[in-house]
Amino acid sequence: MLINNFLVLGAVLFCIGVYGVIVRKNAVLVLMSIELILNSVNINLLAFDRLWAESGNNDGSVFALYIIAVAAAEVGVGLALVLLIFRNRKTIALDDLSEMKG
Amino acid sequence: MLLASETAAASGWFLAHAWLIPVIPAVAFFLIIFFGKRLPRGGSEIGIAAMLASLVIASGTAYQWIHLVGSTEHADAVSKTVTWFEIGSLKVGIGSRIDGLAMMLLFLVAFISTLVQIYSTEYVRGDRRYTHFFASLTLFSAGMLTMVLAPNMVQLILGWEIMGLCSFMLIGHWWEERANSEAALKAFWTVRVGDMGLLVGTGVLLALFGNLDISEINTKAAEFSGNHALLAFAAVALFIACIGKSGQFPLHTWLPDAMAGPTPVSSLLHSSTMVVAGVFLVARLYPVFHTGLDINIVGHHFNLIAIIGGITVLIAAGLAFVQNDIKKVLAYSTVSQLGYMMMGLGVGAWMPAVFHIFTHAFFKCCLFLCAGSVAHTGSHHSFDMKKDMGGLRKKMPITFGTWMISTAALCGVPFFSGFFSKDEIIDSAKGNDYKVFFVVGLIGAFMTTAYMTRATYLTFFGKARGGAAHFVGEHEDHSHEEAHDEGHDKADAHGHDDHHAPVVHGKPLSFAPDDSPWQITVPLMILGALALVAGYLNAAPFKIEKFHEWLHSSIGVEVPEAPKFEWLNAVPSILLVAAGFAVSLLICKAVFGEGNSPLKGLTQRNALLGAGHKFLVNKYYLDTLYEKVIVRSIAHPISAAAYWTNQHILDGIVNGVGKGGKKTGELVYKYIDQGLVDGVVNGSGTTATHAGGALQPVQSGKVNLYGALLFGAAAVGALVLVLVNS
Amino acid sequence: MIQEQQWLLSLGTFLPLAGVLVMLFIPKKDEAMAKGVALLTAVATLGVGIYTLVKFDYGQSQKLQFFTTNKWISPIKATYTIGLDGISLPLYILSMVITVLVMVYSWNHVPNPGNAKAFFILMLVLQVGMAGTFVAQDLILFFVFFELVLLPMYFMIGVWGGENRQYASLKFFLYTMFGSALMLVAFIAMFIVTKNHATNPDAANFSFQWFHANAPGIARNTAIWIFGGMFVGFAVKVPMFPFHTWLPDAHTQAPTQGSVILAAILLKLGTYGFVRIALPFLPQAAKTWAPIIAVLAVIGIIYGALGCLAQTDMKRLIAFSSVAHMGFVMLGISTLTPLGINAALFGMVAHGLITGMLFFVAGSVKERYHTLEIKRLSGMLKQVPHLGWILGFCAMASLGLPGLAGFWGEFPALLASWSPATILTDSAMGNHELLYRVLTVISAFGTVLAAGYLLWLYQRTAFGEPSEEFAAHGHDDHGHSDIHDVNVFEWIAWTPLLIGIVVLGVVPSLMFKVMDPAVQQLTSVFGK
Amino acid sequence: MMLASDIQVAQNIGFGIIAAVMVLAAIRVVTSKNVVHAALSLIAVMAGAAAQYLLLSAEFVAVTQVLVYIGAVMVLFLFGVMLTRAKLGKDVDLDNKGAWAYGAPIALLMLGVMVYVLTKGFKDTKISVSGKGSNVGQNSLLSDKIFSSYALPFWALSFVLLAAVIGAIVLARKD
Repeated sequence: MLINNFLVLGAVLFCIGVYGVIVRKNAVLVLMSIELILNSVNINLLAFDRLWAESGNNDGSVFALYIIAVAAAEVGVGLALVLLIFRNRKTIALDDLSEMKG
Repeated sequence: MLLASETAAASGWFLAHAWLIPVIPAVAFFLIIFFGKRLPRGGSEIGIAAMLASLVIASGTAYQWIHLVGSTEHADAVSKTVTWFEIGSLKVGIGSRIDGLAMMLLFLVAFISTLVQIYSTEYVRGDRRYTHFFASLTLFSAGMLTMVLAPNMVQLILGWEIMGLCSFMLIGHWWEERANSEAALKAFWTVRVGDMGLLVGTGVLLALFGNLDISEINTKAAEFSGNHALLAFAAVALFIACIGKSGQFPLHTWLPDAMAGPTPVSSLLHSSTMVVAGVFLVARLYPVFHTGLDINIVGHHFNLIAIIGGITVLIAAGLAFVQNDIKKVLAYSTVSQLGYMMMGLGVGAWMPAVFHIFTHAFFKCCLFLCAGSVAHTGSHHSFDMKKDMGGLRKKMPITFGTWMISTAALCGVPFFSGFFSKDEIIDSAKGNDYKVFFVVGLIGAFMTTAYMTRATYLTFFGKARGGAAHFVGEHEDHSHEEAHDEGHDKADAHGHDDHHAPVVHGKPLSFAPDDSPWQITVPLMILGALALVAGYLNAAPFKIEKFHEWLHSSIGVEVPEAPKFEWLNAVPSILLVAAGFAVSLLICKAVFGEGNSPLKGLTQRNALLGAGHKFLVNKYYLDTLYEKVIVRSIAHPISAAAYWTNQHILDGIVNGVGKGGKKTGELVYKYIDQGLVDGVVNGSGTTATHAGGALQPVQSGKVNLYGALLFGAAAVGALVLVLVNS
Repeated sequence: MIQEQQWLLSLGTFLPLAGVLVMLFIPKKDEAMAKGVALLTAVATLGVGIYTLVKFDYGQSQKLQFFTTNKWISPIKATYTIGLDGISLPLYILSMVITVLVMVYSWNHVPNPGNAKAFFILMLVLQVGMAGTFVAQDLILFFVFFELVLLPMYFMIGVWGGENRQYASLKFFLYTMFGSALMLVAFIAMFIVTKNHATNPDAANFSFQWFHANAPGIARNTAIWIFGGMFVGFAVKVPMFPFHTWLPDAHTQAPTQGSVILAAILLKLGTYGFVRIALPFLPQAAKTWAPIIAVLAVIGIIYGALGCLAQTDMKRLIAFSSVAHMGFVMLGISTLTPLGINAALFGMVAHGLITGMLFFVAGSVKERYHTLEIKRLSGMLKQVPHLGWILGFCAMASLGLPGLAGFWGEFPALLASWSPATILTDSAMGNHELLYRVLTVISAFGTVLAAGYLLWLYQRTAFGEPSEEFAAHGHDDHGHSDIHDVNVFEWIAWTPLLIGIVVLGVVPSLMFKVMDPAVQQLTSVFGK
Repeated sequence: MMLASDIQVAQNIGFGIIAAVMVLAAIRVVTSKNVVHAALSLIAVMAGAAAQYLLLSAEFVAVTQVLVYIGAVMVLFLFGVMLTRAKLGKDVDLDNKGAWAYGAPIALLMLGVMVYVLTKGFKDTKISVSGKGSNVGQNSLLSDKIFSSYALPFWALSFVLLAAVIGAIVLARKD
C-alpha cells in the first residue's frame, strides 16, 4: 500500500483545517478546525511510524500519543477560555474580540 | 598612536607644534561653555587669552616658516600627523601641514580673531548670551584654524563644517526673532547645498588618487594623465562647495542675509575669514582645478572658475548700489571681492588672488568694525544709512579715518594695500590672455569705487539724520527729501543690534572723546594701519616680492610668471577708480545733497531705470527663485507628495495585504468594499452590525486574518523552498 | 582562535534572564524594588560587557573570540554556537549600554498605564534578544534571538503606547513576522542546498562556520533566490524602502523607551544580518543584489528626507529620518567594499546613539508639553534651555556634522559608493560604476535635505519666543509640575550618549580599529 | 516482483472508503452552518482517523483516539457548544464574510505544495499494513519506548495536563 495514500489524506485534512481556521468566526468552530489539523498530523505520524516499523522504530506512535494528550489539554483550556469570554461578553465571535485592551 | 610623518622635528618648535594653534581655542571653547558663566567677564577673557596664545604660536610658526624658506632652496610643506583612523589601505591622519598658504591664513585668522574678540567685549556687552557668543567665536576660530592646517581632505571637511556650524550659531545669535533664525538657516542650507559638492568631490579624489592626503593629491594632480573628465568632475564638484562657502554666484544670496548676526560676526566670519574658505580650498587644491578645469591652457579664454568669479564681481557690485543698510553694502562688496579672488584663481593668478585674501581681510574687517562702531555709538544701533546716519565724520574721527583708509584700500587707490593685490589680479588677467576678465576687473574696480563713495557719503557726510542727528546734536530734520531709491528692505530697517542697552559703556580714547570706546577704536586703528601697509609685502611697483617668496611653493603647479609691473598698465584702473569716485560723488551730491537736482526721483519718473532699480532691489530675483520656487516646491508639494505616496500607496499596500480588503487604489477599495462586501452584508440582512463604518468589514475577523497570513506565508515559503530545492 | 572564557558571552547574554526570574517573585506593588532589581541586573550585564571589552583581543578582532560551540537541537542540526568579533562587539556593547540608560530614564518615566514590573521585565527580555542576536554564530540560534525581540517590543508598543497603539503594534509584529518567515525559509533552503552539495553532508549543521565553508559554493541562480528571502527579512527590519511603513507608526505610538530601543538597536538587527549573514555566505548573489540594494537605499535616503519635511509631529519626523539614515547604512553595505561596510557599521552605532538620543528628547518634550506638534512648540531654548541645546546638538549630530558620530557613517559611505567593489564594476558581471556614481551624487543631496528638515525642526521648536499656550504655563489642569528643564534622571541617562556621540566623532578609530580587520576579512570574499 | 499481498486490495478499498468519509465529514466541519452538525461531523472524522490507525496496525493509538477524542474531547465540545448557547439550528454568523475568498486559495495552495512534495518525495514508497512485521504494533514495545527514552517528555506532558486542568478550572469558575 502506498504511503502516499495516508500522507495525502493527512494533507487534505490539514488544508481543510487551515481553511476552517481562516474562515470560521465562531471560536468553538475554530477550535474544531484546529483539531482537524492535529488529527491530520497524527495520521502522518502513524504512517511514517509504519514505514520505519520494520527497523524497530516506533517513535511515531509515541509522538501521536503525546499529540493526543496535548490536544486534549488544549481543548480543555480553549473551551474554558471560550466559556469565560462568553460569560463576560455574551458572544464568542472572534472579530468582536479583536479589541482586547492591554 | 604612530607618528605618520615627522618632517617637522628638524624645522623648529613652532612648526612642529602648530597643531596647538587650533587646539587651544578648541579647549577654550569647552572651558567657556562649562565655566564661562561663572567668570567675572563671562568667558570672554578665556576666549581672548586663547586667541592671543594662538596668535603667538601662529606668529612663531610664520617666523620659522619664513626662516625655513629663506634657508632652503625649495621648502616643502612641513607636516606632522598622527593616525586618525585607518580603514584598510586608507589611512587618514590628523595634524598639521604648514606651508606658505597655511602659514599666511593661520596668522591672519588668529590675528583678526583676537582683534574682533577684543572689539566684541564692548560691542556685545550686556548681551544675554554674552558667554555663548564668545564660545561660538572661539569655536569658529578653532574650526577655521583646523581647516587651514589640514593635511588631508577629511580634516579640511571637519574644519569646514565646524565653521558652518558656528556661522549658523552666530548669525542666529539673537534667535528670538524669526528673521535672524531664518537668515541662519538660509546660510546653513545654502552652504550645505555646496557641501554636497565637497563630499562628492572628495569621493572622486579618493577614487582617482587612492588617498586623501592633500600633498599627494596635489602632486598627482599636477602630473595627471588619467581620466581627465573625472578630474574635471571632481574639480567642478569641489568648486560647487567653494561657490556655496564663498558666496559666489549663484549661491551668494545667503551672505547678505547673514548680516543679521552681530557686527563682529559679520566682520570676522562673513567678510575676512570664513567666507574665504572657498577661495582657500581652490588655492589649496590648485593643481586639481588647474588641471581639471584647463586653467592657463593656451587658447582657452574662459573657464568655470573665472566665469563664476567674474559674474560675481559684477552682480554683487551692482547690488551694492541699492542697499540702504551699511552692512549690506559691505556684504555685497565682500561678495564682489571674493569674486575677484576666484577670478584671479581662474585666470591663473594664484599669487595675487591669495594676496588679495590677505589684504582684503584687513580692510574689509576694518570696514565692518567701523560700521559697527557707527551703529554702536553714532546712529543709535541702526544700520540704515539713509535714515540714521550722515555727517558723522567730525564726531567720530577715528572711525572716519580708519574707514577712509580701508575704503581707499578696497577701491584700489594706489599705495593702499588693495591696489597691490587687486590690480595684480587685473593685470594678470590681461597677461594670461583672459581679456574678458581683464575688462570685468576694470568695470568691477569702477563700480567698487562708486558704491563705496556712495556709502561713505551717506554715512559720514551730508546732514545728520535720525539717530545720527541725535548723536551729533542737531535737531532731527525731516525736511530732507526722501532718497530716490525708495525700495529699501523691510528687514534692513530693524532687527539688528537693538538688543543691548543703548548706553555706551566703555571709555573712549582721550583724543577722540565722542568716538567709540577704546575696545572698539584700538582694533580699528590697528586694522586701519594694516589696511594701509599690508600691501607692501608684495608690492610689484617697488619690486617687493616677500609674499611671493614665502608662498610660491604652495601653488603646486607651474603658473605663468606675473607680468612685469608697469605704471602704464595700471593707468586704466587708476583712472577708472578716479572716475568712479568722481561720478559717484557728483550723483550723491545731487541725489542726497541739499540742492534740488533733476536726478532726484529719477527712478520713479523713468520707467526703464525704475525697472532696472527694482530688479536690483529684488536681488535679481534669485532669492525669489530659491525660496519661493525651489525650496518651497521641495518643502511642500514634493515632500507632501512623497509622504502622500507613503501613506496611501505603500502603506495602502501593507494595510491592503494586512486587512485583506483594502487594495491599492481607492477605486478598487470602493468597488470591493461598497459593492461586494456591503452587498453581501445587506443581502444577509444584518446591516446594523456593520454600519459602524466603511472599514468595519475589513477590520473584523482580525484573528482569522492573521491565521490566513501565517498559513499563506508558510505556503509561499514552502513553495519557494520546493522551487529552490528542485 | 581565542578559546578562553567561553562562558563570558553566555553570561552576558542570559544574565538578564536571572533578573527576570528574581523579578517574577517581587510583588507588583513594590515598584521601587522591581526597578532596582532590573536596573541592577542591567548594570551587572553591562559590567560583564565591559569585562568583555577589556578581555577582547583587539589585535585579532577579525577572529571570533570567546567562541564556544555545543550541541543544541541535534535533530535539526542546530548548534549553540556563539562568538564575538570586531563587527559584533560594538553593537553588543551598545545594546547593553542602551538598556541601562533606558532603565535609568524609565525610573520616573514609566508610561501609562504604569506597571513598572512588567515594563522592566520586558526590557530585560529585550536585552537578551538583542545581545543574543549579536553573538549568535548559528542560523537557528540567530533566528530565535532575532524573533525573541519581537514579542517584548510588541507588548511595549501595544500596552504602553500612544492612542493608536494596537494598530501600530500589530502592524509592527505582523510585518516583521512576515519578513522573518521568508528569512527562515531562506535559511532552511540554504542549509538544504549546502547539505546536498557538500562533500560531507553528515557534518552539515546550522553554524556559521558550515555556511562560511559551503554556502559560497551554491549555484548562483539558487543563491540569488535565497538571498532574496533573506533580503526581505532583513530589509523589513532595517527598514528599507519600500518596507519601511511600519516604522513611523511603531515609533510614533511606542513609548519613549520603546522608540529608543527600537531606533538604537532593533533596526540594527537587519543591517547586522546583511553584514553577518547575507553578504559573506552568498557573495555570488550579493553581486546581483548589491545594485538593487543601493538603489533602494538611495531612494530611502531621499524619500525619508522628503517624508520628514512633510511631518507635523516631531516624533514622526525623527522616525522618518531613521529611514534616511539607514539608507546611508545600506548604501555603505551595498558597495561591498571595506570602506563602505566599515562606514555602515559605524553608521549603525552612530545612528543608535543619535537617534536614540533624539527620541529621548522627543519623549521629554512630550512629557513637558503634552504635545509633539511642531506648530505648537516654540522657544524651547528659552523655556527649557538645556533641553533645547541638547536637541540642537543631536540635530547637528544627526545631519552629519564632522566631529560628531553621525559624520563617520555618512561620509565614508559616500566615498565608498563612488568607487564600489571591483566585482560590481568589472564588465563581465555588468558594469554598475555609473549607477553607483549617480547614486553618490543623489545621496549627497540627501545630506542637504537632512540639514533641511532637522534645522527646520530646530528652528520651529527651539528658536523664537515660547508660544503663548505654554509661556505662562506654570501648572496645567492636571496639577502636573511646571515645564521644567532636564532633570537628574534624564541627565544620567543622556550624558553617556552625548559623550559617546562626541567621543566617537572625534576619535572614530575607536571603532574603525576594532571593526576594520573583521570587515577586511569579510570583504575578502568579494575579491579586491 | 509484486505479490498479491503487496497490493493489498482489501486494505486499499477500506482505506479509500474511510478516507472519503473523513474528507467529506471534514469539509462539513468547516462549512456547516450548524454548530452541532459540525461537531458531529468532527466525530466522524475522528472515528475515521481511528479506523485508519487500525489499518496502520497502531491499535493502542487507535483506542486512545477513540477514548480521548471521541469520548472526552468531543463531549467537551458539545458541552462548549451548549454552554455558549449556540443556536441548535442554522446560524448565519458562523463565518467571516468573504473570508473564503482568501481562505480557499491559501488552503488550495498549501494542498498543492504538499501533494507535490509528497508525490515527488515518496513516489511509490510502500508500507506493509498486513501486520506481519515482527514488532509491529506491539504495545510492549511502545510502552518500553515511552517509559525509557521518552520518559522525560512523558513527565513534562503530565505537568502540561495538570496545568491545563487547573487552568481550565480557574478560568471557568464562576466566582
